[in-house]
Amino acid sequence: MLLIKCPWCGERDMVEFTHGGDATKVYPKDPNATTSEEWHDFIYLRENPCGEHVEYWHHVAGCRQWLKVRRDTTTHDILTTAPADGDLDT
Amino acid sequence: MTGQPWRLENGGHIDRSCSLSFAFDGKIMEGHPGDTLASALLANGTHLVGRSFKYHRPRGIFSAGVEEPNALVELRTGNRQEPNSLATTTELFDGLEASSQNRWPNLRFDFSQANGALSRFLPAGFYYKTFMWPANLWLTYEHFIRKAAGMGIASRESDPDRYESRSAHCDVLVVGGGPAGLTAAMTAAEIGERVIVLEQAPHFGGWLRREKRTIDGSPAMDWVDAVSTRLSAMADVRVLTRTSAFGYYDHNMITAVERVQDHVPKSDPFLPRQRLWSIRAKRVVLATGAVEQPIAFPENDRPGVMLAGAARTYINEYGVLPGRMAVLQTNNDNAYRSAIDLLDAGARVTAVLDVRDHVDGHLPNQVRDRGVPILQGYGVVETKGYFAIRQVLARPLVGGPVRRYDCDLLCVSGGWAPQVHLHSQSGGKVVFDAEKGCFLPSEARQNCVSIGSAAGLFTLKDCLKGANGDDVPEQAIKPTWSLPNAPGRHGKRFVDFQDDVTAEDVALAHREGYVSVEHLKRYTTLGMGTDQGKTSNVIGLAIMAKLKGQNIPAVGTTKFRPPYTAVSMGAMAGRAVGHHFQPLRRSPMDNWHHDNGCKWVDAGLWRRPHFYTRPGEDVNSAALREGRTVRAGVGIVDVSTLGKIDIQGPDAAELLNRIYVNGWKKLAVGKARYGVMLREDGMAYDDGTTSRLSENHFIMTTTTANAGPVLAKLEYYLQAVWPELRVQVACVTDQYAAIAVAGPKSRDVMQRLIDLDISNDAFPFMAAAPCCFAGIAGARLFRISFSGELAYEINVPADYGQAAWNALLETGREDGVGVYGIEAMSAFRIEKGHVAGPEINGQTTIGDLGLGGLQSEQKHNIGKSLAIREGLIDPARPAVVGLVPVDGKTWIKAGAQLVENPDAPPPVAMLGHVTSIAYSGELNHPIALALLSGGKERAGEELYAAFPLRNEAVRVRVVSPHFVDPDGERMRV
Amino acid sequence: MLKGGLYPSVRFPQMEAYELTRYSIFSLIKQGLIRHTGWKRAWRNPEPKAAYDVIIIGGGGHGLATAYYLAKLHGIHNVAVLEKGWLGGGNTGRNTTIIRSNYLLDPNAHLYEHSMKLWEGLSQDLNFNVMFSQRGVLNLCHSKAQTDAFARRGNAMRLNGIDAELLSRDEVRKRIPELDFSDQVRFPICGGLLQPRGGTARHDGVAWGFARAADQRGVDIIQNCEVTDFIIEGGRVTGVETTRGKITAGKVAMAVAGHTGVLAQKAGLTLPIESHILQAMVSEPLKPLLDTVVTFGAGHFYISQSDKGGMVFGGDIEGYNSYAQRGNLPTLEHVISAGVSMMPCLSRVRMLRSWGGTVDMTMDGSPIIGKAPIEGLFINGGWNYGGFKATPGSGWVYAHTIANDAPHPLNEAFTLERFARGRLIDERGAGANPALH
Amino acid sequence: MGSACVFDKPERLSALSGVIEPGTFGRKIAGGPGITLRERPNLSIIQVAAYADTAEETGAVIQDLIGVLPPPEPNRSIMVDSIQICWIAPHKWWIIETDQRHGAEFIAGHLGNGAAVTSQGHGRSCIRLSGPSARDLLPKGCTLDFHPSRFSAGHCAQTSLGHSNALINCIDDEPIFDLYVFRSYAVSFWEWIADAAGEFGYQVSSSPEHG
Repeated sequence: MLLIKCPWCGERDMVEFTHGGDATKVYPKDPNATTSEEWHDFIYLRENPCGEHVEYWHHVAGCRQWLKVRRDTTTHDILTTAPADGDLDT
Repeated sequence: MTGQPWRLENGGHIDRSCSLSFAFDGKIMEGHPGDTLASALLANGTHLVGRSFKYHRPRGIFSAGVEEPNALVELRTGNRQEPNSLATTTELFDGLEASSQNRWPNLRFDFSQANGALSRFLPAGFYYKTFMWPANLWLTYEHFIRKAAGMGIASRESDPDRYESRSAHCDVLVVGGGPAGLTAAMTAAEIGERVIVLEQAPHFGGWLRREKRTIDGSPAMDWVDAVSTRLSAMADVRVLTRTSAFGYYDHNMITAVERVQDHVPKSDPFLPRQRLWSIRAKRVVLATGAVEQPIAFPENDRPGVMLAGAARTYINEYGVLPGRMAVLQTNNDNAYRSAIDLLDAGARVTAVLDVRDHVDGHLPNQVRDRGVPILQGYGVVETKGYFAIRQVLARPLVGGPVRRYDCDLLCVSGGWAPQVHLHSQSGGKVVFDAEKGCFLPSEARQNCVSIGSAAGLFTLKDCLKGANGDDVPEQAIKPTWSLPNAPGRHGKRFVDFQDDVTAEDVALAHREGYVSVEHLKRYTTLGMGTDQGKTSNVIGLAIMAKLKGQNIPAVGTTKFRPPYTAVSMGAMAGRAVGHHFQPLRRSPMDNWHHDNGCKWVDAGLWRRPHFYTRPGEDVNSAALREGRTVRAGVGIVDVSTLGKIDIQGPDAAELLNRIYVNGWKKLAVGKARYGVMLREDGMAYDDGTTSRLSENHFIMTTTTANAGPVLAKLEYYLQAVWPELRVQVACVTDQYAAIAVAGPKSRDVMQRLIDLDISNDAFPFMAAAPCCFAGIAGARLFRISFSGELAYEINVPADYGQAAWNALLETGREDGVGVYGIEAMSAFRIEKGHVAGPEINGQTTIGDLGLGGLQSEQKHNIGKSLAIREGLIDPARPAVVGLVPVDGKTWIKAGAQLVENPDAPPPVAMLGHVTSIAYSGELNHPIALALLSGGKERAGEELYAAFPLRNEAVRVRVVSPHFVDPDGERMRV
Repeated sequence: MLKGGLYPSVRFPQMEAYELTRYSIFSLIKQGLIRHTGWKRAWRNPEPKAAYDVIIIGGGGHGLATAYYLAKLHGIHNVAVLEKGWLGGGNTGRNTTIIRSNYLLDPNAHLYEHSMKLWEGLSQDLNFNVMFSQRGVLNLCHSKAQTDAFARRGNAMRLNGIDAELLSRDEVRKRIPELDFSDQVRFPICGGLLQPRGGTARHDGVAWGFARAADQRGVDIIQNCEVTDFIIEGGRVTGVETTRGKITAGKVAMAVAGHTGVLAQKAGLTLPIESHILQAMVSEPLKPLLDTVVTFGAGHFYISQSDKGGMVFGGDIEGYNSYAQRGNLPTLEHVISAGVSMMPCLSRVRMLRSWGGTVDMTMDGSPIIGKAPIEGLFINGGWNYGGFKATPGSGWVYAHTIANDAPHPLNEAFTLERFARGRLIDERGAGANPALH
Repeated sequence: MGSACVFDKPERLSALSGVIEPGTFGRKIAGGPGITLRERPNLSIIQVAAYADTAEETGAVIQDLIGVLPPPEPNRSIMVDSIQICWIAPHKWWIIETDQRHGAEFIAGHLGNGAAVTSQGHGRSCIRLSGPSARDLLPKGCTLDFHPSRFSAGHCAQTSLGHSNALINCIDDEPIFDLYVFRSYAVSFWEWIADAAGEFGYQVSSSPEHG
């Protein structure tokens, strides 16, 4: 059972969270200047890595904050977490 | 009463002063507290307890623990009947009822034993090769195969017992209460760590309970009692017996089942039968012990063949003599302890057969000194007896004359297999140790360590700290998995007793190319039984390795998966069953609805009034009556379940602009507006009215179903995508009770209750304002209409919901106010052509829904760009239309498919489907909404609403979806 | 819509002469008399050749079926199936063995119904008993809205020539009285949608049966041979690098559902697929308790009883990307509480084993079968929950696509391009969110 | 019109009124029930949501109005006479009053655009849990660690409790926990906690007019 470190609440059990999908997919900053290929890529295409995956989780039963998580999809190890608009490497 | 002829005068951890009566296959017997069902049966001289899965061969008690392959019984009766229960771990209680399984009519005479005779035609995987002709008979063949297969019979009634789960946290979790586990637990506890110790047996001690061993010169159990008593008394230590750790999940989460009341005759209604523990540990210590392995020799499955360690367990733990004349087959010194204990208990040991050519260990010599012949380099080649073993035939492994030994017990030991299951489940590796002839845990993936015999360390010295055991030196084991038949003989050498997998089956798998471990397992069913191959997997693997001419590691081992021992589904479900499967959400007026004859309908987790019954009414007539009350005067409906999201901040309008397809910047304070939002992929997602309460304050409504998801989405965009927007969102669904008041007289009624001028000029259609309603401060009034009539929606703080509801009924009485449920409400919206869940189904665009005009061209919003893909703007897409029956009276069914010719041969082209239906009180005939390819273009066309599931096809005419008051004049008066 | 009748006729010509023993009750008895010493390998264990006409990556049901139909129906025998581990070791050997064609949308309905027709003669066609057991698949519904949605699907099935019956609460009760019809239930059963021809099959047997039959038609089945890279020359795939050396081929076809994304990356393709964990469980073997395959409509739970007697059940994916082939407890707890709520007598039944499989989840919940954007490369993946039941049908249309360099009408909707064009096949209307399909 | 507000004071009904009956239930335990439950009805819960750059001033304003600084660190709560202030999210708090002493409008009035203020008092039900077995009851529906060293007076946490989202505020090491759940879940939650408490024996004490 995953233990996810919420940047605010600390380590909490996965039952308090929902998975929010691939966090490398960032909503276009300028939607009007975004091509249909870019939209397609954003909505549909996934690197789907076998290894480190950067993803969103929502602490929905807790402080209701969205977070970014780097997790290994082969071991389920959680390497780092950060606020949704934060940086995983700091 | 039999008087337990095989019970020893003394010894064992049982209470001879008290007798418990139990029944096996209807026969009443007696045992003592401390017995298991198996030990009590043996005390009464019963070895024969079951039949094997495939050949229905008579089988006896083989082990004394969770590894038992044979002694499976149906425990208890009626709604508490539990098939496949292990006699070897079932604690005896007074009145226990058990019966043997997989036999008919009875254990001694079983028709299916004929399978035994046919066994040569039923090798591994025989069913893949036959039962194919004629094809249409397979279900018939299968019917008999199924009857023959399976083991016990499950109850078909609801389980009367309760279960629960709970979580726990600790610094150190110790799995196993044997010498190693107790020592580790005490070491951690002494430095003040939070410790949890799990022991699957009813008592601590592990194998020390089953041996005559001493620690520091006194009986080992004295040490066990001292340590466990001390542990139990420590503040931050939790000791749990009868608790089996079965799963090792991510991030050091161990799951275990505590059998709280399985051992009591009469259960306490306030206690669960079993409790599921989810334990999050900083460190895990696996002291799970080892399971003795047999050796596969010819006809090794007779009742009376028993693991050597089990034999001495019955003597030392239960005070039962498993046999009076014993033979021992071994490949190691440790098993000689059984010979010694048998001799001490007064049994004869007619011979020890040792596969090793030179036996000169400390323990063997003790046996030798007591006059027991030790035959070196010998192995069993045959056994005699049917319901019980009578004789053992042995010969030198290198060949030579056969010797015969009469016996009623054949003890077998092939060494010990450390229980590495949890270690492996955690992601840890296991390695094969050629000297010890077993798999050992190697590097761990998670923060856990294996100790004691679980790590292949079998002496007391390896387990204890600050205490000394009576270890004696032991001669090396000679790993041995199977023994050959005598020349020309073909005795079955069982590897997996329960599933009747023999060494010959493994050879067949090899011959046919099913050589990878997984293929071997799946083709022969090796290790697939309830014992999960605890005494058979390694042997099967070894035999395959030999056939392939490889060593065991090269063949590999199968992954260990949870659970280590089988877990009742009740324990996994805990409290979340039946009525409590999911929580039930109730509106603030729930009690009133309940007391006033409402019939409920589920809406997600909510329950909502479907309609209010009167004598002789069904849903349709009730809904019609409720609707007419509204059309004629005024009615009220509880709409509290709709999602309400409070949106505040300087950028609130900007957020709405990005979420909804339509524009919000220009919405005036005190006004409401209908909005539709898209999914990221451009499909319609949710709709509702959102009102501007002040410059920076909006209240958004969502559908009941999407209240949660929409809030989560807003939080996502505000936190992850647009953190620069200064907006705060909060769920206020539960904060307000919401009541829609509809009908021509609604204004009159409302005006009497409210502190605002709500005349059409002062409070026009789509107005919104805070107010004081029926003396309730902090209320909010909206002039919105789902019904199409003059209507209002009033929100009051939830605790005042009932007061507001009462005030409306009170005040509206003279106007004939009535209540209506969502069936009538749904009829209104269908008459108006308002789309809802059945139309906004995730497969439709706003264009399909006739809402395309809402899309603002001035701005971008979520989903806008992908909504213009070719497939989403295809004119052939189904769009919302209205339908009426051509005959003006036949009901159209929701879920009907629209076709031109229902009688055409399949595949029939489908043009769309009926989404929502109602009987229009206004038009006095049935109406429907549908999604139809081509949509409004087809207005006037006649089609069929085909419902082949009921062999119906209704002729329908396509019309505008706006059946009533298309221009919406009524709601604006 | 398909022209010329809905389904290609599915007929089974007499088997060609076998070099190996044909499986039958007679060969079984004959072998019994000589203690089964005469059985030959079910399939050869050849060394990989340097070149093949077609290389199929993935020795699961789909890959093996594709090879079989290539050889049998398209005369392409110079085929290799490359399996990195053991045959059927992926989702073929990990699923809950349910077979049905009860789909709403035409493309799905047609593909799965074609598969169903192939299942109906598969044991005889392969001369290997895959134990396809048509004991019916029943979807329970628990509300008016759900009943309407099921009716919509059932009517569509019937109009597509697929069997379906809408059962009332009482009809469901008559069939399976063990379900919870008490007033202690949170979501009462309103009725159900039954596909009588649905059922289960022996999952391992399917892989072995196709392997044996393909092998007999000259296909090389090569286990323990992992593809490490694609050889792409001039924008065309000409072969693969493997752990057992380089192998060239005219055409290369992927059939590695669960790992399609990872493999496609080696060819430089990014797909609309995420890999997720789907758990399944089996109980101890019981005497016959449940005859039908049943799915719960108010939670994630489906169950059937195997021929061995085990209650086989599963639920929803874990909801987070994973290749670990290992799930976690919350899903298990939800699945089982749904199960016990649906059928209370299961409470005392014990779960014997649980395991996880890695499934391809696509962004619309439907598979991808067809030509990849690279010449000579073909893709078959993204099977979501639907892989096992599709096995013969998938192999059949995939073989056709590979042999003709063009999709069959049955799979032409299942392209990669459908996402960009907005021609989605979204059975549940869940959108681009694998966790909701 | 205008007359509307001279209605007699409307009755405020909690979600649990009529559901909770005082008395002693469950297993008979020597030394009395291990669990005590009572509802705290009629609360006023004022949710104050500031922005990162207004968190400090917002805290200061609240301190002026209420006399205590809302806890800046996550999952902490503070009590000043009958008022509880709980951290519920970054720069977001709940001010929980048993009377309408301050009220949402009053606080909103002082905070202006620096923070959003939302009333939640009617949207939540509060159950006060106490008794020697309280720390053994909560783990039956929650994955948090309730060991005194990890969760004591002044700790609060939002989590999943008995299939409902809940805010748990520990207000005394005795221990006493206040459990806040969504109003619409309150009856289901009560059924759950009463059932789970049976093992320890529990007593339900009648609710005061105000929490």
